[in-house]
Amino acid sequence: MSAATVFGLCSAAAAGLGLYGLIVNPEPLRKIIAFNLLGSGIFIIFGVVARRGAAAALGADPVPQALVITGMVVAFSATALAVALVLRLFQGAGSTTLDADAPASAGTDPTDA
Amino acid sequence: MKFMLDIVTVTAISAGAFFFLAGTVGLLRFPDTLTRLHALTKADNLGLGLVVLGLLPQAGSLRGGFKLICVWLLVLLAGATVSQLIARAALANEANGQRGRPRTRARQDGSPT
Amino acid sequence: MTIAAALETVLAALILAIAIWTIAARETFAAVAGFVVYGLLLALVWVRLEAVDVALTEAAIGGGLSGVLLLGAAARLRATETRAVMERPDKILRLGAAILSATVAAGLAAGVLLLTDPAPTLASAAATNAAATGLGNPVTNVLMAFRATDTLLEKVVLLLALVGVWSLASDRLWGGFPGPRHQADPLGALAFLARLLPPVGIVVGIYILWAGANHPGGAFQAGAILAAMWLLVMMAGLTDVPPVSSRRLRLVLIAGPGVFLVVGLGGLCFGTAFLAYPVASAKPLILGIEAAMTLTIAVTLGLLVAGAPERRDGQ
Amino acid sequence: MPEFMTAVLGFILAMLALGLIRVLRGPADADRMMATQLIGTAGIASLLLLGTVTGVPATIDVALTLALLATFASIAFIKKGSASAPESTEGG
Repeated sequence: MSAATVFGLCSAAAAGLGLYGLIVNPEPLRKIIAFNLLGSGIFIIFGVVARRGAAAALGADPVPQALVITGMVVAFSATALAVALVLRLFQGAGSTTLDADAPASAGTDPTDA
Repeated sequence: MKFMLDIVTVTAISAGAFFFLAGTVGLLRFPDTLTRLHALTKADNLGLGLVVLGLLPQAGSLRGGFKLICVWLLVLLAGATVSQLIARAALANEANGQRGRPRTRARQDGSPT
Repeated sequence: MTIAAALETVLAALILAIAIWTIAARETFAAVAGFVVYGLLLALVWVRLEAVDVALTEAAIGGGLSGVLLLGAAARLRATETRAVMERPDKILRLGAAILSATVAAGLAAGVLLLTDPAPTLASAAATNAAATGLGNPVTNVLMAFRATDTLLEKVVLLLALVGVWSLASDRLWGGFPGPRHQADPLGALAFLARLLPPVGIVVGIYILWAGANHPGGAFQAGAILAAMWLLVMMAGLTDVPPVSSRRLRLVLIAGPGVFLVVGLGGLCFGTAFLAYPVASAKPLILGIEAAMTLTIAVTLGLLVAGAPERRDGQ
Repeated sequence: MPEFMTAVLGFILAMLALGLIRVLRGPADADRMMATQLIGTAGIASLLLLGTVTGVPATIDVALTLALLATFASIAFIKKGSASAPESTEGG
């Protein structure tokens, strides 16, 4: 079993774990981390494809690599936006709970005052 | 000559590996946070230094060797500074008893492993 | 089983263990710590997969910036953890999620196993056309020339994300300073590091950018390093974040995509197509775009981590 | 020589795995950050070895980047205490 295959299987499992955490974890921040886990698993699978596409004295196919780099940039910006949203929710509602009928504690948003 | 260099490499890298072992054992076995810091600040940085020393003969180019040394210096600088900051944070937390939970609770605090 | 194969198995097992921990950990902070280590190990995997460019990106993002972002958020949200534990979904949902995730993972694994090896590749095409740009790094070629539109739009996405983060500020604070003001301790160890490290970091960042032409590296990796250095100086309290209303700041933010667009339109007017570089001046053009891009990326990433405006004044 | 280096690489990875136990068990956050820091050093060492084994000189640049940025998580961890204090008054 080649190196690419080992890492490919590992990343498939990581992606599955990420999906599970994304669904099950109640805390938004944990969901964000799980989402990153899921994404990184998919990225590694891209890397496996790139590695198997090695040709013309290149260690790996550059096109998937470029796609992964672009993907990482977008994933990071999405993460930053999500984190900012969660923090704002915390400011406004005093909690980060996502279920609608949960009693929200007193808001700490300066704009309310 | 080549042989001598290889001897240097093998000895230095083995010594480096030993210090990594020492650092990890310290991190695991030392009783409390501040003593564990010794493992972080001393053993590991020395281990990395020895590994770098061992890799220098194999570096090939002068630039490669220079970069190797830069890596070590950066880790030394960062490791020393950060460990001191971590020590301060640990002390502060012990003081107002936030996260510095007594050692006896370490196991409940534990992990799926 | 060769020693190298054993090594890869160990690495894969490690990554799986950390992934499980990141999901299963009780405290968010512990999960974030695990995630930082996860990013570090991924860099090793990328090197093993001969994708050093990606490894650089992973080291800069996964190892550095994501950690700062998530740790800061975890620290602020610590108060809400106890409440959230009570909202843990019931058994049925957990079981369903487990089944779904297992199916997805199995599908991906099957994809990995069944994929033709060697896979269909564009490597040879990229290699044969490398002469058109004069750059030796195939990944940079793909990013900046062959699929330049993707890269341009990716930078726009970065900007859009930043606009989204800014727009979360309450009306009263609009145009204010992002994030909390960090108190400076001029004699502290952190201030010492923040004075010593950035010069080195700037040199390394420029080196990574320059090396990106012919060796692994490039604008984004360099920008991420510069952003980290800027954040270090800000976290040490030696300088403050500029207010988001600052015009100079906004000019820097659009500099990279702006240059990119101008070059692209130039290709449309004088060349054959949008973003078609004249072969003679392809390399200087690309390097120019990358230089402008690095600056923009550094500032954008720094501000993305800094977060939404939270203060009206500099205090 | 490559065999030797790969063996040492595996050994250091094993040490890294043991260091993980400290990340998992804590107990204090400071211990976790510390372990992350130590794992960072081990990771840099294994990167350097890996680069020499696989003969990819550019790996040193990855190690250089890591050496620059490995500390940032810890620094954010340290700042959180002091930075979170004024937030409550500023409204976060």
